[in-house]
Amino acid sequence: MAISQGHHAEKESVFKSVIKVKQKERQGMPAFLKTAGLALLFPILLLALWEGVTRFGLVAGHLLPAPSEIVGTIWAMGVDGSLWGHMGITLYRLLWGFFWGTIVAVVIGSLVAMSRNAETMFDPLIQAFRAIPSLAWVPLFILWLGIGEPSKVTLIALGVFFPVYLNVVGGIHSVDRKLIEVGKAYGLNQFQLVRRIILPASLPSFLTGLRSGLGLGWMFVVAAELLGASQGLGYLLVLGQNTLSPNVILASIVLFAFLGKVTDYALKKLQTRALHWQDNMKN
Amino acid sequence: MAISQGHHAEKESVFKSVIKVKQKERQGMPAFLKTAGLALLFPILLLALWEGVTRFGLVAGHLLPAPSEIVGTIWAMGVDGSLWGHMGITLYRLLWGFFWGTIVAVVIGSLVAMSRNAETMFDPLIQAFRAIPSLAWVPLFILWLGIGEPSKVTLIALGVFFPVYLNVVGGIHSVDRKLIEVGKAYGLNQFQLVRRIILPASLPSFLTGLRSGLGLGWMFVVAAELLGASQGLGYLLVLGQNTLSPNVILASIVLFAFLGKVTDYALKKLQTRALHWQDNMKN
Amino acid sequence: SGESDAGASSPETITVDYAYYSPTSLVLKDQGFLEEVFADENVEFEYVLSQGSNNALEFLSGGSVDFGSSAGAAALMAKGNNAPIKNVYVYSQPEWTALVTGEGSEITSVEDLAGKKVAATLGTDPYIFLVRALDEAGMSEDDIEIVPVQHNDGANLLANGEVDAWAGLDPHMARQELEINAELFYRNTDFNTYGFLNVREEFAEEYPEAVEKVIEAYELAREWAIENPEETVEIIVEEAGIDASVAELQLERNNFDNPLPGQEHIDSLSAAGEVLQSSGNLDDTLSVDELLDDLIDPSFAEEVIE
Amino acid sequence: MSIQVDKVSRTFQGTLAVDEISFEAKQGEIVGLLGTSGCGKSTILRAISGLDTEYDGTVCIHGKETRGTSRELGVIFQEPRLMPWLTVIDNVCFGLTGTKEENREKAREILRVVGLEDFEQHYPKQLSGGMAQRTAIARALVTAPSTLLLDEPFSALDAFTKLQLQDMVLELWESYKPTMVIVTHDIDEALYLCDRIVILKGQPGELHDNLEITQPKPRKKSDTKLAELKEYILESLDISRTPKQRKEA
Amino acid sequence: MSIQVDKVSRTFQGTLAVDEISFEAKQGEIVGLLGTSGCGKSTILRAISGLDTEYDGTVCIHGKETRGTSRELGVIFQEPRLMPWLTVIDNVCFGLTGTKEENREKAREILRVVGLEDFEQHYPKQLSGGMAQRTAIARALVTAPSTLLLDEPFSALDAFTKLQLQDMVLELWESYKPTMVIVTHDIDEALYLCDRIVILKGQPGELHDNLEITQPKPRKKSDTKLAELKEYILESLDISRTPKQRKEA
Ligand SMILES: Nc1ncnc2c1ncn2[C@@H]1O[C@H](COP(=O)(O)OP(=O)(O)OP(=O)(O)O)[C@@H](O)[C@H]1O
Ligand SMILES: Nc1ncnc2c1ncn2[C@@H]1O[C@H](COP(=O)(O)OP(=O)(O)OP(=O)(O)O)[C@@H](O)[C@H]1O
Ligand SMILES: [Mg+2]
Ligand SMILES: [Mg+2]
Repeated sequence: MAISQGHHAEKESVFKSVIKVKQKERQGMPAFLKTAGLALLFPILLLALWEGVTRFGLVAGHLLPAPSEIVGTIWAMGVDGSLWGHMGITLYRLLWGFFWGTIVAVVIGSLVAMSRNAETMFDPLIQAFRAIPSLAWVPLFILWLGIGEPSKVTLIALGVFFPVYLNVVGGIHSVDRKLIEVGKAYGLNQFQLVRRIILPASLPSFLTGLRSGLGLGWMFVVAAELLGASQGLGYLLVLGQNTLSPNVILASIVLFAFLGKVTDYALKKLQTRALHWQDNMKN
Repeated sequence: MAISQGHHAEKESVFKSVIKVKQKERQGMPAFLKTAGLALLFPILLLALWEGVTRFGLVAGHLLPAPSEIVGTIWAMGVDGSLWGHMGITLYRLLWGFFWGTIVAVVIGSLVAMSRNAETMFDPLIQAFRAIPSLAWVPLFILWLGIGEPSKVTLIALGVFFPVYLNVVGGIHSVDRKLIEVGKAYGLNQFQLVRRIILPASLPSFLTGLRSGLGLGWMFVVAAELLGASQGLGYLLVLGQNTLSPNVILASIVLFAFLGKVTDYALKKLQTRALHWQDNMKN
Repeated sequence: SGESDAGASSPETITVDYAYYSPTSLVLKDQGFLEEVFADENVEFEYVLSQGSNNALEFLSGGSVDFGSSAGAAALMAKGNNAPIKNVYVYSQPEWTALVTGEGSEITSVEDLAGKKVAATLGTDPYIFLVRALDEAGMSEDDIEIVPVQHNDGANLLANGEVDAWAGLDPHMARQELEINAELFYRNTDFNTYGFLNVREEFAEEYPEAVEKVIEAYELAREWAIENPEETVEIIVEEAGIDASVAELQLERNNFDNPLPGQEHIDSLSAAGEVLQSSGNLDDTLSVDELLDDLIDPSFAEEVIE
Repeated sequence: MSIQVDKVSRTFQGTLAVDEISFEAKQGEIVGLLGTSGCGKSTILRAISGLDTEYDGTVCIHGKETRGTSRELGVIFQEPRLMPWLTVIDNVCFGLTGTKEENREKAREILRVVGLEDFEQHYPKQLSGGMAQRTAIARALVTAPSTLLLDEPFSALDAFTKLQLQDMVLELWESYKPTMVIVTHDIDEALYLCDRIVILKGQPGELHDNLEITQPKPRKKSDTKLAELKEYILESLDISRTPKQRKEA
Repeated sequence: MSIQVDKVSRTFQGTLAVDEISFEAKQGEIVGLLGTSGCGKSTILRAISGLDTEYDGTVCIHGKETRGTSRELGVIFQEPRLMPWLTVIDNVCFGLTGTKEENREKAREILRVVGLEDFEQHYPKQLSGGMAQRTAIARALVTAPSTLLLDEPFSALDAFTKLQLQDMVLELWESYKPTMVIVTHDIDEALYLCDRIVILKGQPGELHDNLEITQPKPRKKSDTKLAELKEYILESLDISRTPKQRKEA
């Protein structure tokens, strides 16, 4: 006994739909170009403006060097090889910090979101710590963990922790009870519930948290690299400030923006991938 | 013509349910005490440990002053009145920055989430700026906006902007298409759709974003108060670092934590209030 | 001096800092004098960068470094907060701070500052310098408007005219001199506190001979720097990534003559201490003289420098 | 307003879901859409409502080709789709534009009709399935739209409530004669309410039949003519299956 | 496994929703729960399933009082409740514990039975209402639980699909005689499937009747005894309304 519907799709209509798909593909090229154009519009305008005001001396070069000069500085660092060292070590610290921060946030966040007792125990303290600025942690970290790599990674992880934690808790709290009940009806235990229903269902919020966390991780890099670093983008920034070289400051800002964008782009791709099942306006 | 169900609730069963409600209320008191106990457990343990290690000289006082000493420092500031100045001005800057950052984030976030063109135009740039550390903005703000209050408020607003923006966009993207269609079926225009469906439906994510943003706002306070402030918690922190007084550093950290907690608590109350309609595990 | 049986007198690793504001430390690191002095001992060295005096002192307090370079006044403040450090050597007498205005400013003397906006970084040497200069001119902080910012931001504020004057610090100051023709309208070498090499008290007690040897290496570096100014500039340029002209100017204002902590340092610092106390940066219930007594310990250097 | 559906097809990711469906609902007519699950009834309704614009073919409303939503149309979706953050009464008021007091008055009246007068302050999560669906019905009807699209409005309701709401719809229809398209699984319901029954079948769905029912309303359930029609419809739906499948079933 | 529901009441925020309901489902029996919308059918099912534990009274499964869920129970909810991030086949596999290949095999088989073999890679958002409900049915049945609780499983389905799935449920029942409780709005359905019909009425819902049906299965729809019963049930539901309301209706 089986129910099934006849497949009466006539040749004609199948044909039609094939044609339509082709048409869409053909339209694709200009659409792609248009997207790229739009995406580049603002950055290019901004750059042009910037180069303009510095070229024509509207802003003194020692305050705001022209983009070309900054590119030159970065280029020089690339040529003498120091660029890769700075970028590599910062990226390494960031990714480790991100990794650990995320793991701890997911564990504690799930616990807090799932159990009222855990919430009353941990949440108030975490919320209080959340407002402490990255710079304020520096002396405490020097005191507790010294100035080695672990200390730097931990500080970055701390930064990543907060937004991820917040979004994990918020996400889990807004998971539809109806879906959780399905899991319970199948006799899943607490852990399975988290893994099979709550995490996937709170994935949108979690991924937003990851992106937020990554951003905060980047912010904490500077503080982390005050813990006795002699390489890295944060070091570069502070160095630029200490030696008053706007070139170096802006080069480090540009590199921060660049790496930040690249890492965020990866997460954004992941987000689109992981959420293709969402029934929202875009999918 | 009306459909209605008979109300056969017998006296007895109404009576029963009244009794039950009473019982629940009676159980309330110890439950409340238990909650408070749990909530205070960790902070008190932490404080005791801290006071202990410093009292018994396990950690030298110049590294980590005892809590009692820090309370003393704060008390002294309270007595000479400077405490209120520091807290007041910082809170004022933070709230204004929070206000503006949120408004701008909601406007741009809604725009970006609702229109693909806006997304390709603005999003990449915003994502790139997101990784730039607060300290790096300081020289740029000095250049552009000088060192007045507007400049400080703007810097804090910038910090608040990013998480709120991210959560607004993420929240809107995960609004159920089904609900949006209801609005469309009623002929709502884009603006009405946002106001009447998209914003309430993405409220959970938005509120998480607000809390994240508030946290980042606190982080940006230090950077903002590097812009020529002579009062405020961030000023206090930097002063403590420059004059190497752990007392002042820790007092400022404690004040950050305290004010951060208070402001976050307000938002959390708002969150619970505003989301009571959610069909989740807690409600 | 310096001789001892290998192993017993030195720890396995010694962590020293280096800082762009201490040319000697850069030379020391670059030329490997420490390795040279400790050649017959099995000691490893770690070099940690200090971004500023407070950074160095934090590292010292936390035990992250054994030797740290800081301004004398900063060391005094740290001592006032019970930091367990000793000053054992003076790496230079730098004239790293002065009062600066923009090109063509009508401010030519400290008196002209009355009612003007002056950028300074609270608690640091330039700030102390400013307060002492005001004091000397019979004025006080209340007569001007201090804009508390970080050193680099102060330089920028001066450059774009947001403040009228700035208590400057090298190399920012040298750079502003060269780039915007900033004028150093008030200079006073005596109001600069010295470049102090500090050691952790614990380390000094445990390994007094190692302290002497480090000082020995610092002496080698100091002499080398005096003899090879061009190479020293090169080292600064390479390490700190600043322009050669800036580095030259900075080095010019460093006096490497008297490495032995002594009375002139105590005098300078007790004057600075008073200013710090009256401005609330240092607890005024403490006795500056006692602090200095605790802080400055020339005995090690005396052993080495004869 | 009249509705003309002309050769409407819809393709989802390269798969045809609905294949050139055409039919017409005249001004004031009640049209029933019948068909097996997944044959494209909701898809067609979405095309008419203008919520979906990616179909091929044309939909004319009041003789004018339209692609896009309009306030004139009231839609009841297959699921209740209540706003979870609004109470029952606020959900019902959702589409109303008058003053708050007026809206509430209207909403209260219709809530009484659907038997939810005691639940106006409840949130959707506190409603039973049928109560939620009744709220959705009330929300669509309270604006008295000139065209109504109903996607299985009564399938979540028990026999009694269903009968009563059917009567309510008929009463409403008599009061101002809106044009209606009702998707339903219930052949009796279609026969009771509709002036015309459009039968879809297959996957992709194709137009199978278009029957006019001329019996005057209100009709009796025991009407023999209707019983015959029911027999016919049941059979015609069954015919759409291949012999092999029929044997299996 | 047998199910005993004993004096179950449920209060939501001080309002009684279900009032002291008692009935029993013997091992292998199919019990139908009938009642008007909002009278507490789903509430009772949630109590039996253990998803709700805040009721008063007791529920005994296999003679043992239980409060809490168990793997033995299969539940079909009133809404499909599919995991939106899983494809149809993964949704069906959700409750299976075997190896991936085995699970897929079983799932494919049951998807063929509910007529969704061509849609196994679709996501819930790509399904029609009836298809989603069929997926949910497949998900509950694939684990062959010894007790099945079905909350209006077929209400979103067209007449044909419904008949076929009813037959499928009967076949399943014959194969290993699970105990079932079916909430339904469709009196015919209840008469066709059930050994016992429990009728609730009112708000708060009270037990109104408990009928045993002894006719052997499979039953004919045209059975006169059943037609009589239907008449009786319709009437008994109607009796619960006050005379005034009846006039209004
Ligand atoms: N968003 C979508 N993406 C892909 N396929 C879809 C989508 N929406 C509908 N379909 C397909 O279109 C077909 C018709 O769906 P539709 O919802 O119109 O059915 P229906 O006739 O309303 O069925 P039911 O009676 O079960 O509600 C189905 O095969 C379904 O898989
Ligand atoms: N979470 C809840 N909070 C408050 N009231 C509730 C809740 N769940 C159910 N109720 C109330 O309980 C009563 C019975 O609901 P239930 O869902 O059991 O009805 P039902 O018989 O399944 O109706 P339907 O046939 O419409 O699905 C209703 O009046 C409903 O308002
Ligand atoms: Mg449908
Ligand atoms: Mg129900």
